[in-house]
Amino acid sequence: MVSVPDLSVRIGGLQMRNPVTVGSGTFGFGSEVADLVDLNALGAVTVKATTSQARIGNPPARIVETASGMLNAIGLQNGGIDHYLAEKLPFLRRYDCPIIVNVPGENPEDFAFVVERLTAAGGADAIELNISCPNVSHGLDYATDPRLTAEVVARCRRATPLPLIAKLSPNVTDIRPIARAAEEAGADALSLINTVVGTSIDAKKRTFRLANITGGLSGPAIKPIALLHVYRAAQTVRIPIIGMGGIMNATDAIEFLLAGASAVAVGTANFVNPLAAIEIADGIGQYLSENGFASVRDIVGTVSA
Amino acid sequence: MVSVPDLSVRIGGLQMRNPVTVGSGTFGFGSEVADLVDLNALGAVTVKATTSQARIGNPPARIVETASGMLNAIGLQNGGIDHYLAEKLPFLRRYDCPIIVNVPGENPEDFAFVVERLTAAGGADAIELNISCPNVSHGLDYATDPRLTAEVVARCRRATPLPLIAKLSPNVTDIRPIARAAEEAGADALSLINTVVGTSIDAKKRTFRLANITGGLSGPAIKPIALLHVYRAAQTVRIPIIGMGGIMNATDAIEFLLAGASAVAVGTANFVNPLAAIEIADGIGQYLSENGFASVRDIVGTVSA
Amino acid sequence: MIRKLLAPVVRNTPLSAPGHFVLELEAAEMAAEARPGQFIAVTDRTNTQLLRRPFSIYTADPASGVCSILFSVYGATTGAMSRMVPGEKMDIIGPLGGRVFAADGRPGAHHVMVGGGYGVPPLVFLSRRIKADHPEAKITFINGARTKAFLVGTDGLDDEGIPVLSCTDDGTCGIHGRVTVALEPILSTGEPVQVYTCGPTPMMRAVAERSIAAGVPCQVSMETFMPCGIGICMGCAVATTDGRFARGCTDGPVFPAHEVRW
Amino acid sequence: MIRKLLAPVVRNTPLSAPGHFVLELEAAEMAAEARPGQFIAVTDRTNTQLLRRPFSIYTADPASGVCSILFSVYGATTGAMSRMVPGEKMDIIGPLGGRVFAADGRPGAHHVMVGGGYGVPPLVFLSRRIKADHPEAKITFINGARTKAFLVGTDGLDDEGIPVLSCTDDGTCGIHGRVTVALEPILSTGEPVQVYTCGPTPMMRAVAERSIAAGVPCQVSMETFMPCGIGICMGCAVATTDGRFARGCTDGPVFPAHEVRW
Ligand SMILES: Cc1cc2nc3c(=O)[nH]c(=O)nc-3n(C[C@H](O)[C@H](O)[C@H](O)COP(=O)(O)OP(=O)(O)OC[C@H]3O[C@@H](n4cnc5c(N)ncnc54)[C@H](O)[C@@H]3O)c2cc1C
Ligand SMILES: Cc1cc2nc3c(=O)[nH]c(=O)nc-3n(C[C@H](O)[C@H](O)[C@H](O)COP(=O)(O)OP(=O)(O)OC[C@H]3O[C@@H](n4cnc5c(N)ncnc54)[C@H](O)[C@@H]3O)c2cc1C
Ligand SMILES: Cc1cc2nc3c(=O)[nH]c(=O)nc-3n(C[C@H](O)[C@H](O)[C@H](O)COP(=O)(O)O)c2cc1C
Ligand SMILES: Cc1cc2nc3c(=O)[nH]c(=O)nc-3n(C[C@H](O)[C@H](O)[C@H](O)COP(=O)(O)O)c2cc1C
Ligand code: FES
Ligand code: FES
Repeated sequence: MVSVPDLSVRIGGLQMRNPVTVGSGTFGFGSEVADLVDLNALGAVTVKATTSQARIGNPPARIVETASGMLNAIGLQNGGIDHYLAEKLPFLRRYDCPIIVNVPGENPEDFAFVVERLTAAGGADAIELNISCPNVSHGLDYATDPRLTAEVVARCRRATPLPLIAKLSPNVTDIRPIARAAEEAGADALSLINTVVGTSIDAKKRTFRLANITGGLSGPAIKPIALLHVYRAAQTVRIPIIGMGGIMNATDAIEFLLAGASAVAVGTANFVNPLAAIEIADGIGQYLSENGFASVRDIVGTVSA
Repeated sequence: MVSVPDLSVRIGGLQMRNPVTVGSGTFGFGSEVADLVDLNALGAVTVKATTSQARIGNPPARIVETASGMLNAIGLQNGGIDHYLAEKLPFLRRYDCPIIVNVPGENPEDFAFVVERLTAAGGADAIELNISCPNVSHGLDYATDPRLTAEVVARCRRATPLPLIAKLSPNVTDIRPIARAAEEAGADALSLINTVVGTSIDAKKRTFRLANITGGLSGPAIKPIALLHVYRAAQTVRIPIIGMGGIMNATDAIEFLLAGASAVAVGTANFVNPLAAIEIADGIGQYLSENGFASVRDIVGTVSA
Repeated sequence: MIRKLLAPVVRNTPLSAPGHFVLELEAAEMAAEARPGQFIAVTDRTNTQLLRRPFSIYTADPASGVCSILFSVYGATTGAMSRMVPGEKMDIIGPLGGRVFAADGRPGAHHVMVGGGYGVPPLVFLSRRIKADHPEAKITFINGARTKAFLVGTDGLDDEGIPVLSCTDDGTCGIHGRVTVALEPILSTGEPVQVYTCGPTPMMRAVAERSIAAGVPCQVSMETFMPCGIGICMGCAVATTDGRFARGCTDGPVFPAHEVRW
Repeated sequence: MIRKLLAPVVRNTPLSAPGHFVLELEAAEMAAEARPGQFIAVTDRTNTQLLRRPFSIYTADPASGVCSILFSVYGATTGAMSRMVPGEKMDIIGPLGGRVFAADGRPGAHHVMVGGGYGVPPLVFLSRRIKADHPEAKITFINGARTKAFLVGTDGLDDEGIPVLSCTDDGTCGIHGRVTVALEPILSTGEPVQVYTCGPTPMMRAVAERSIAAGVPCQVSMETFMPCGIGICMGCAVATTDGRFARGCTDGPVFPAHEVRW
């Protein structure tokens, strides 16, 4: 046994007290679960996608369960950037926990508009560019093309000094050129994976189960896919990676760290157990002491064949 | 209740007594399970990949279980085309069940060589071009590029009059241009999906679980991904589609038919229940009578929003 | 306050209706705080299913610290629940639900419950609460089912001064017909009626439309699929008349009938 | 012949070793046909796990039509198996295994079993078969474990004329040390010895190497992960000295020691 291991990590300029945050859209704005979860025990809170204008989202059904996973097609329902700054931010600022704001956009200017507002208003400690939401443009998005990825990241880079995290899509033939494009365009970090595009059909009714037809697959079912994308991205870029995709417990999280992620995000697991993220942070600490590591940074990317 | 429904389907020139075959590599060469399964009750037997030369395959571990799925990296172990014709074919020909031979290749000529041998020797009733195996070239394969897909299909088209089925990969940004390329190059049908590339890590040992590092994900976990690829491909091409990916029971199979597949293949399910394919064929018949359909062809592609 | 707990099973009682059970749990704080219309989110810890399943609170007794739910077996979660035995612990989150049933405060108000299937439990909880708070309150409970065998949850209410009007589609018990057959005459009595309804969507819609037409206030408890139950997934969207989507779990599950876009 | 069946549980007996059970199944044909070294593939029908898990046949009694397996609880499948009660049906495929143990036919052969952990059950089956076929046969059973508590499966063998040499790493029972400590002297007696081994790979490897060095024939039962057990997945690769990969399930599980590439 060694002394209490150091769980802190830096993601670009973002200092986190432990390597565990939550997946955007799976933890609301934090306030919803403050009864159950001590937000200060999180490495960071990543809030739901926030857009330039309010979005009402997709009609129901928006979520269906699948084998060891779920499909969602929320459609980025949110109150918009002004609503976030006025209604959500003040509550979060009562906590001493960094805030990562997830920002989708319809074009580079739209992204940059929200990024600038957030920066000017001190509404975020880091910004995650959601260039990979499969539910707004049927799964074909900025993060499926290196050029478009670079375009959005470069534009937002000019718009803020805050740490910029590019959230990548798994719905690509090869994630490596896209990861490289984001890095070269000035991203401070990458986060991956967003959901895997899929669908569900009701054989009895002979209809699609989701009003949106397609949805994003998340949960344990996609962990093997996510681990490989994270490993490949980590082999490709020098900037840190926030890994996610099916993390349900500390062992899952450690697998992502070993694959090359410097931090992890817990998504779908929050729906089953809102305490998952903090329990996972504890579990990582335990693993480190049991295996004699002084810092979580000592295991990042250390998986061997 | 209507009279016994017609389960027969045509896949290109291939006549099947029911729409259920097996996934290549998940049913051996049929002989292994002949004790348990009446091969004549299958719509067709799709045999393990057969290459120009024998392949010893990858070292163990080759398979690991994941949440509602499994990863495999067999590495196309097989005795080669001559061994197939001499040792495997005679047994299969004792049955009155069409044979689909799965053919991978290292280049168009290599594909064509096996296709020609099979054609000359009467070793197949249809040929499935495996241009999508994620375990031989690290998941980047012919079926990830429309041009390469067309090249292989066109070359094999010149090599045989037999029904040609192009087996497509899910590891692509958009399957539609690839499906179209295969059709335009002369494929009589498409089969999809092959496995989804992924990996698994042992947190305790800090190693990859597969000797090959990456493997192909199959089983219920990938069904939502497979259903969408099949739906999109069916919206794109006019040739019939053999749908597969996580089919465990008749309801799953019916979902693929509704999405636009004219037939289905049962893969991983064979490992749990070697009788799955014939039980599924029966289940489809039951569904048709219960819902008053005279033919399985009446439900193909009929899913509505 | 919302809590996540492993609640010991006190009793798991099969009902006469096939596949129906009343599961009693030891959960003191919840028994004290639960309000009619609230629910708990349950996970069968075998992990055959990923997401929790919501179940309305049927009884909550602050004295004994026992809460119960009434459920019927559909799939894996309810299947596992049906096999639970006293002493076993059930992994639950609750009490959940932001906006719940609000008892009509008007003097001489006639509280009319219209329930069907698993919509009955929360209404039983509500009517007993109202009766406890206002022993003189006038309450009528309309319970609808396909057939007699599936009329569950309302046993004993009559004796507690809560008259039950049963309606069956096949006439095997009580009124032969839909719940609206029993509801219509009450809506036109001119009394200060308040309708509270929970059950299958088509039933609730019919009840809501009849009530609105009669100018009678109506509260509906929307039972959409609820992946998280705590307001963080946005998966439980309920279409509202302002053209928006509300969260069934935290903005509901109870909505004024006129706010719901069917 | 390989069959897929729902076999009724006859008895499920916990052993003294923590987490160990002997599960007896009613499976007449299998009891009649099973040969030592064969196994069955089990699925816990809760579907928490996708693939079947292999378990060696421990006893097979054609008279009663009962087969049994001896298992220890690791994860979901063995966990579910440990909770099975008489009458419940277990979904199994078997008997599986192509090449099995071949009893040494040489006159005066000394059959030496070397087992550890879940490698013990098939060897107990084998030694009893040999004894039944050749009451005069000379058999020695070496059973190794970390500590006394985990020495399982060999109870009663001594009385049946099959002497058991126990070895424990911590010396809490029998010989203090590895199984090889008990094996070495036997290998050098000059008798016509045949070694049959099954257990953890490091143990089998040591036993195989010692036997080969002493020029003694040795059969090893490889227990690789077996996704299908029937020869169709190619996932159970065993590296062989001809540079190829054999299938553990149908080309094995038993291999001549000199064919295995460790
Ligand atoms: C707010 C709320 C309160 C609820 N309260 C109760 C309650 O008090 N008692 C109760 O018994 N149930 C209640 N339900 C419904 C309950 O959540 C479902 O019965 C439960 O999800 C079934 O889960 P399962 O895993 O057993 O079945 P699943 O595996 O989820 O479903 C199995 C099969 O049954 C079908 N199915 C599932 N649920 C239903 C349903 N509700 N109606 C018709 N078919 C269905 C599915 O489509 C599937 O085909 C409530 C639901 C909500 C949203
Ligand atoms: C041919 C063959 C014969 C076998 N015969 C027997 C037998 O007679 N009795 C018996 O008890 N087992 C036997 N086994 C092993 C048995 O198959 C495993 O114990 C079983 O797979 C455990 O399944 P599970 O779902 O309970 O655990 P899993 O969920 O598969 O594993 C749970 C955890 O335990 C670990 N684990 C799983 N299996 C083992 C193992 N064998 N050793 C160490 N750690 C493990 C896993 O890595 C995982 O971390 C045999 C295996 C083979 C290949
Ligand atoms: C209901 C739901 C809503 C989500 N909303 C967003 C979102 O608004 N922005 C985003 O970048 N990712 C969103 N995601 C993706 C998650 O942040 C995460 O990348 C993905 O779910 C994989 O992680 P998981 O398997 O742990 O859930 C959402 C996921 C779910 C399940
Ligand atoms: C162990 C294993 C081996 C496979 N081998 C092949 C192969 O040789 N050729 C091929 O085209 N597909 C191969 N596949 C892919 C399957 O045919 C099928 O496309 C895929 O597994 C998805 O179906 P499933 O989820 O029902 O298994 C293999 C799959 C598995 C699990
Ligand atoms: S159920 Fe998740 S927000 Fe309502
Ligand atoms: S276990 Fe599948 S081939 Fe051996």
